[in-house]
Amino acid sequence: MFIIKCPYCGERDHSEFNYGGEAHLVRPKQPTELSDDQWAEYLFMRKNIKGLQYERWNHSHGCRRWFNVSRDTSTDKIHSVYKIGEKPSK
Amino acid sequence: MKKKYSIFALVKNSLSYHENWQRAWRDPEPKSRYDAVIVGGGGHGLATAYYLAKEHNLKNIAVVEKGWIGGGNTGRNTTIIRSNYLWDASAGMYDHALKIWENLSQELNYNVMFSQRGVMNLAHNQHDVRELKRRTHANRLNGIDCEWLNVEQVKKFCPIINCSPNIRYPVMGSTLQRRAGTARHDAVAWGYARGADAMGVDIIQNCEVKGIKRNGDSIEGIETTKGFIKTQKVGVVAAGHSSVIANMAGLRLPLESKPLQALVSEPIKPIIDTVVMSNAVHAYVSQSDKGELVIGAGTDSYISYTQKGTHEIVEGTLKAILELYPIFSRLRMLRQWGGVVDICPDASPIISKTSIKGLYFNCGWGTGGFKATPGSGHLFAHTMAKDEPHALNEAFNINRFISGDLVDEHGAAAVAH
Amino acid sequence: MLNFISPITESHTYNNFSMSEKTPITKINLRGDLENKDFASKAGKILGMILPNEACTTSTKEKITCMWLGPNEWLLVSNDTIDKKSNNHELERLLFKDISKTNLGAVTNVSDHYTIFNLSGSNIFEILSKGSPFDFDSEYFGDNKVVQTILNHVDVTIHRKTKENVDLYVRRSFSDYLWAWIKDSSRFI
Amino acid sequence: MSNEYRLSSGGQINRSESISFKFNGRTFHGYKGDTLASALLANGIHLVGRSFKYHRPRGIFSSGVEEPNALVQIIKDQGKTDPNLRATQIEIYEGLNATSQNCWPSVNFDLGSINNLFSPIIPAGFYYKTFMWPANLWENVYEYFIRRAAGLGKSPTKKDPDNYDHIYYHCEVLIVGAGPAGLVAAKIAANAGKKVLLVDERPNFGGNLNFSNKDYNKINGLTPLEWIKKTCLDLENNKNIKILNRTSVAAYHNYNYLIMVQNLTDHLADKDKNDQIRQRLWKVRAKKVILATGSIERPMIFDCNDRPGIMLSSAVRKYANTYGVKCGNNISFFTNNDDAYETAITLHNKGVKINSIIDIREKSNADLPKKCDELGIKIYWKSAVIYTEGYKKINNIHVMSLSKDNSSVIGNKLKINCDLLCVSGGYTPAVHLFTQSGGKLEYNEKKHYFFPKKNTLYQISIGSCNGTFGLKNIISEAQEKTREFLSIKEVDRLDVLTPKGGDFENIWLLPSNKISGKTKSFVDYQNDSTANDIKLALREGFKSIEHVKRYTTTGMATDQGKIANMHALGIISEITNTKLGELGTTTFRPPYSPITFGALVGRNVGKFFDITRKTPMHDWHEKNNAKFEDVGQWKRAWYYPSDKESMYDAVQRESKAARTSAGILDASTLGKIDIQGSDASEFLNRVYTNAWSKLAIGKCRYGLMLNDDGMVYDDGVTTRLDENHYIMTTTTGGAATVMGKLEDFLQTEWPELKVYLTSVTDHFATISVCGPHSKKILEKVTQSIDYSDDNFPHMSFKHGLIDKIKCRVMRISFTGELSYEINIQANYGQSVWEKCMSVGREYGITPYGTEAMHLLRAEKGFIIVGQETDGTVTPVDLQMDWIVSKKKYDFIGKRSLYRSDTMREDRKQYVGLLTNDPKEILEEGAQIVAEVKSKPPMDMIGHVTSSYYSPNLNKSIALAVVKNGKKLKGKRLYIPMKNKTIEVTVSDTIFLDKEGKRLNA
Repeated sequence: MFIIKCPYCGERDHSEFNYGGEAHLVRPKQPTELSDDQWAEYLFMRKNIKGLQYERWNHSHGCRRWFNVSRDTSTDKIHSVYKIGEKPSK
Repeated sequence: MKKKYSIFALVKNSLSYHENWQRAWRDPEPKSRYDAVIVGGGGHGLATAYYLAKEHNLKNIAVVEKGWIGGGNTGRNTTIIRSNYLWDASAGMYDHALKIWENLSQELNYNVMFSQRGVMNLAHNQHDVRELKRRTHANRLNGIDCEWLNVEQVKKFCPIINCSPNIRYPVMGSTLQRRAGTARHDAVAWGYARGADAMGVDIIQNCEVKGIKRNGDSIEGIETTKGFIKTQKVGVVAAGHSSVIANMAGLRLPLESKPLQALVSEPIKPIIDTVVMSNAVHAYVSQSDKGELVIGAGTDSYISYTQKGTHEIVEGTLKAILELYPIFSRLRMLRQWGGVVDICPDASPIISKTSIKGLYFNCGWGTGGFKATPGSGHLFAHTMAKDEPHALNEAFNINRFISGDLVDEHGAAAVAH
Repeated sequence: MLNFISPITESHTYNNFSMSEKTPITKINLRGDLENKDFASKAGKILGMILPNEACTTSTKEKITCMWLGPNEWLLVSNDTIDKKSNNHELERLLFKDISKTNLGAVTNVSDHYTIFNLSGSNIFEILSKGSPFDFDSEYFGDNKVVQTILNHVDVTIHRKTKENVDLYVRRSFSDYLWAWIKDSSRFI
Repeated sequence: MSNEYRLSSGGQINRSESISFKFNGRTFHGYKGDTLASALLANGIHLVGRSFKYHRPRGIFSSGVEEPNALVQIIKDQGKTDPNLRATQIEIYEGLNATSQNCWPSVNFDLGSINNLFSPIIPAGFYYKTFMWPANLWENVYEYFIRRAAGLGKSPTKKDPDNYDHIYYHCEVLIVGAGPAGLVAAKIAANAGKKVLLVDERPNFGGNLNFSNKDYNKINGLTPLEWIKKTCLDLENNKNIKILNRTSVAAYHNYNYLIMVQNLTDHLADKDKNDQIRQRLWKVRAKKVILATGSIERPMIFDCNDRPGIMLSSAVRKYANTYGVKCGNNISFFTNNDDAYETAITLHNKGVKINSIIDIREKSNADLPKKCDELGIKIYWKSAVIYTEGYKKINNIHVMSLSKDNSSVIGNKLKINCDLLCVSGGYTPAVHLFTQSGGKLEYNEKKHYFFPKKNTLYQISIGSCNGTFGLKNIISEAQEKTREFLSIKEVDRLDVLTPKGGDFENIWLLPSNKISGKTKSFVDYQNDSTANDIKLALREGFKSIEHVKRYTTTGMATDQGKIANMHALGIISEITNTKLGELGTTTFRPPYSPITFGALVGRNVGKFFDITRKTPMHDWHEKNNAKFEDVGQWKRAWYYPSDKESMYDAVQRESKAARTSAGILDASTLGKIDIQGSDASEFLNRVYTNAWSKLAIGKCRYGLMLNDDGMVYDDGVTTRLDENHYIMTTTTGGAATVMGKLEDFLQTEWPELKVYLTSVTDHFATISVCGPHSKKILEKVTQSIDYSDDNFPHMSFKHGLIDKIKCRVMRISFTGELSYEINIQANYGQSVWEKCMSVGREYGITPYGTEAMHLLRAEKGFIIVGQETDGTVTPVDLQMDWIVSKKKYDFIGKRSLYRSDTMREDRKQYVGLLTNDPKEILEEGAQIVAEVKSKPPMDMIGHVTSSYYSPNLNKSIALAVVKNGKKLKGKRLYIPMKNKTIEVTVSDTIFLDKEGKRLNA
């Protein structure tokens, strides 16, 4: 049960949020140009990192905003949160 | 040669106060090279080694295990075994496993306590009924035993289920696979380990893989905490950690590793003689031979390797249990734990070659791998030995994610198995 | 003449806790980008107030209260009830004309999307704490603050007017269930 | 009343309040403040249970949560019996009725004890080695008997009548454990103005200080009890602190999230319980946590160390000081530390005979042993108990001297008669919660215990759970560490008197004069695992401690190894000679002590099991005898049977009426999303498969939404209300996920689009009126709308008024009939519905439910997402190519439609099926084959997705997905059922009104 600091609302209980998977996977602007392999890379293949992962969360039961989180998946410790379009604060 | 286990052996050994039992398996140091190395000493990995040695007479085989054998999901799951899957590919593969289960204790001379007490999947709404009947028909035409029970029959087969029409999600029927059931999880790992060891397989514990050495597109060996091991064939059966190994080889897999939790009650006298699962009312339960109720449900949604899930999952699971079995309310949770399960987008496993020659993956079993252990090992051994899939695991190749030919078993997997 | 039938048909009192529905109330969801000066000034002019720009804050004029729901989202609520017969939402008309029509933002009438429970008594937050992980003691949650959170798995918006007087917003289809749950909770204080 | 073991004075029991209770059918008396254990001991009862495997007689061993033996079943009615409770924790009340478990016919004469005779051939793991032949006997014979022999107490067989509750709580400082350390910390924190929560699992605060010897322990000149009393009083008067007794912390999760259970009524007599909450689950978020969970005394491991009458020394002291009970009249001690001497002195001073103290140490010059010497108590230094006698109660011990290196026993064997043996093997810090929180332990080689080393959270451990022993050390540590942890400047110092202690020496497994194979030295009492079992496991190659634990079941009993684990580890480290520090511990898993399912679930049972969502017209449906269908959390009207009508007849009637006169449906559950913004059209282009830019204002269009994997995800009609304003409808089940998905794309993939989405699902009541008379009805219900076809054609919408109330009317149809959908503010919905009913009466308007709706759309071949589709179906498979824009550059899912598998010609495709016998109704989910084989397996080429008897066509119709279905029209296929095979012919999916004339009828 994490406490997640929504960049808009501040610290809230885990249960107010939804997980959105690996962050910074940009949907190809021209999918039709891609080979089946390349499309599969975007669609299915994941880093599934053990360690520091950049991931998406949605404050779905609060302000409904999506944002990014950097979290160590081997300890669940959250290192930083940052808005969509921003770079993770090191 | 291993001495046979039997009641007579027990009596005989009792005379010498059990001081003359053989080791179940050796504790060797790794050799410098092997014909094949299995990464991961869980049930699937040990079974793979066992069948490689037994059916493909590879003798120079090692199983390397980061911790202790059977210490991952093999020793953490709720031991449900069934084969009532929807799609032909799954049904074929899981029933192949079930058939091996039926004689596994004798095959291994190790009592894995496979108990065919039946598995029920309850329906709670129109959609469930439609989908479960669809599965029942598919199973029947695939030659897999599976019956549809109406509410009266459910009540009769498992009287403690709350079949009142007035609960929030009344039971509307159920499937029943009588050949399905449970087994003793540790025994499966130990039995395969003992069997593999007897055929000369080196089981190397506390040996973590640190890197995978490639020469262009083929495998040269693995770096481990016990040194470099040369080999041309590496079979990775690392469950939740499959992606970690894949990353060492520069591969990406369609996997997410998530926390799955289970719990047991304090032991009580026999109260439930079958396995009951429910999708809409999210939980499943059986009773161990020791008397503990063994309970589980779904995963958390986020990736984590901590082997810890959220309290809310446990609470939600027990909420469902009490909805179906109000008589359990005063029983007490003795122990709860978590594991890390690797889940594919189509809720089906990968038993496959990869783009790297000599590197094979057996992963993506999600929440339901235990039931497949013998079949998974058997098919993976074939795939590694022949460098091509067995007919029964062709559909579970990694390329399906490129072609789109998925084996979508979410219906079967909606609740952790 | 159509009957106006709100989902809650009773009021509830237990010890010194009581709960009743507030209706009919105009509720309008306002969307727009505060960076956009036109939007901000137009909205401000119509509402006669500056839109709250901080999480959990509200601002109130004699006719309406404006609650922060997100960086580009607000809930506007009329302070008094409106006429059931005409069901005229004057504010909606104004805002829609000047903000939605002009593509400055979005204006959506959600008057019946939400049901309002008015809670009063000395132990409101003790009752809410039976089902909400939010820290109602937190320094950020004083009077005239609003928070969106969950209450026994239901999404709610909680407007603390004072420690002993709270408006709780819940989607209409959930209101019957949540009402029963709060009622049951109040027995065990 | 007998109470012959009750001391004449002393204890914290209320001797003026006598309480009667039943144990194994006999009536006893105790006092208010007794536990079941203390009351039984006062009556001379030690034997309370039988062990799990060998059914050996077992007595009360401890005085608290660590008790492995004294498990009892509380008998009430079948709904209220409690198995496996510890007699040491049950506070007695008038009417308490308890029995022993796992024994038959009685605890005194237990047939199961025959297992004890077989014990030589059933060592650890024996069941892995046998019961394999013949295979088919396992579950019916072997397992059957094993299961019945195993298990402890019995489950209730009726519903639990008690209430449980939950509460979230937030605090600055949580203190777990109210022993001396916890009390000191609490006082400091509360005085510093922090919001403090102090919890302890026991009814009284003070921990072990409650029963420590008052002559040797003083704080600021006060006796232990005086100091506890004063401190608790101060705390109660401090408004910053909340204090909970009978509250056990079950689990310590990440981010200082702790789960605890508060027991509120179990200690009360039924008459005092009323309707109160039995247990409350506390979900606590603490900024900082102070663990003061104390320590657990260890036993000694020697041959036959499990007999009734062998107890922990500290427990015996507690029974004497707290309950005024002497556990024996002629007492021996077996110890390796000074603590046992404090017990000896305490009992001696109460006039109980102490016949001997056997101490494995060379000598100790500490205060307490000296005192015992003075008192003339016989001490046997450098000696060990090697055996005990007495089947149901110990009656003597065998003692021999220890060799220099403690590896063997030497000299002559001495027999000492006694009726009680107090054992003390030193103390193990209770680090369970610390490790649960992710903290790492370190092993202290000198003191022989694991203690908290480092942790990642805002948390400290103080007192004996941190490996700090002796009142003086405990209190000064508590003060210093708390002060530092909470960054407080000053704390007033306390002046503590405590006896000077000696070292303690440790032998994990005591030597014996027998060959070890012949000894039964129990490590885990409840699971009957012995030192020999552990040796066997190691001998067989089970190397990891987790393996040994699982193979021998050591530490897996209901006490989760509180007594057993340390010695198991010690024995393993000795045999494998690995340093304990390297060996590590097994994982400490939650909960610390068992908690009821009831408490974990709270009030979320019965009607609160899950949310129930209702439409504005729900009450009307109920009043009109609707049967409801669960669709997600919604209750939807399924069908409206008239009194004797069957479901089938009702649905047939409703479906017929909808096409012949008029039908009315509650469609309020459909998701509705209000879409505004200058890029609204472009947004729709990207999320739907078809094109939207050209849709005229005032028009409606059907849309199909895919996942990016190309599979059908949702569908619905979207209406263009204005240039940049749309209202989208989604499926009932999909509403929330679609909204979420669209917001996701908008915020993360397409932030450049100026679009705002607002859910208005609950704002509108949606009433669909269809059938030949629907237009006439609508004309009377609404004002100011011209319903002429040219003004208001199919797939368009109008604003309207119903009695001054604004509404939107869409002319759209899911039944294929002329059909209108009224959307009006929810609170007017039921009134409008009633108006439609009264206006429609003359036209025979008939309310129809979801089942008839499904039938009607099937007649027209309209799909239902989730019924015709299952996440593996593309629009092309559905033969809906017409809705997939070829021109559009991209939309969600487009690329996936062009993968090798999704482009296959022979995929499963959407078709209609007609049975040769029009009366034959197929079963939904039935599988389809091209050729029937005599027996399975058969190649399945598809399955039936929908099937009904159509009252409007007077024949059965079905929809299906079939491999290569597009090409199979007119072909004959087969449906092999269990006991018959049904012939079907592949047909078009539209069974009725192909031309769509009825839309304008």
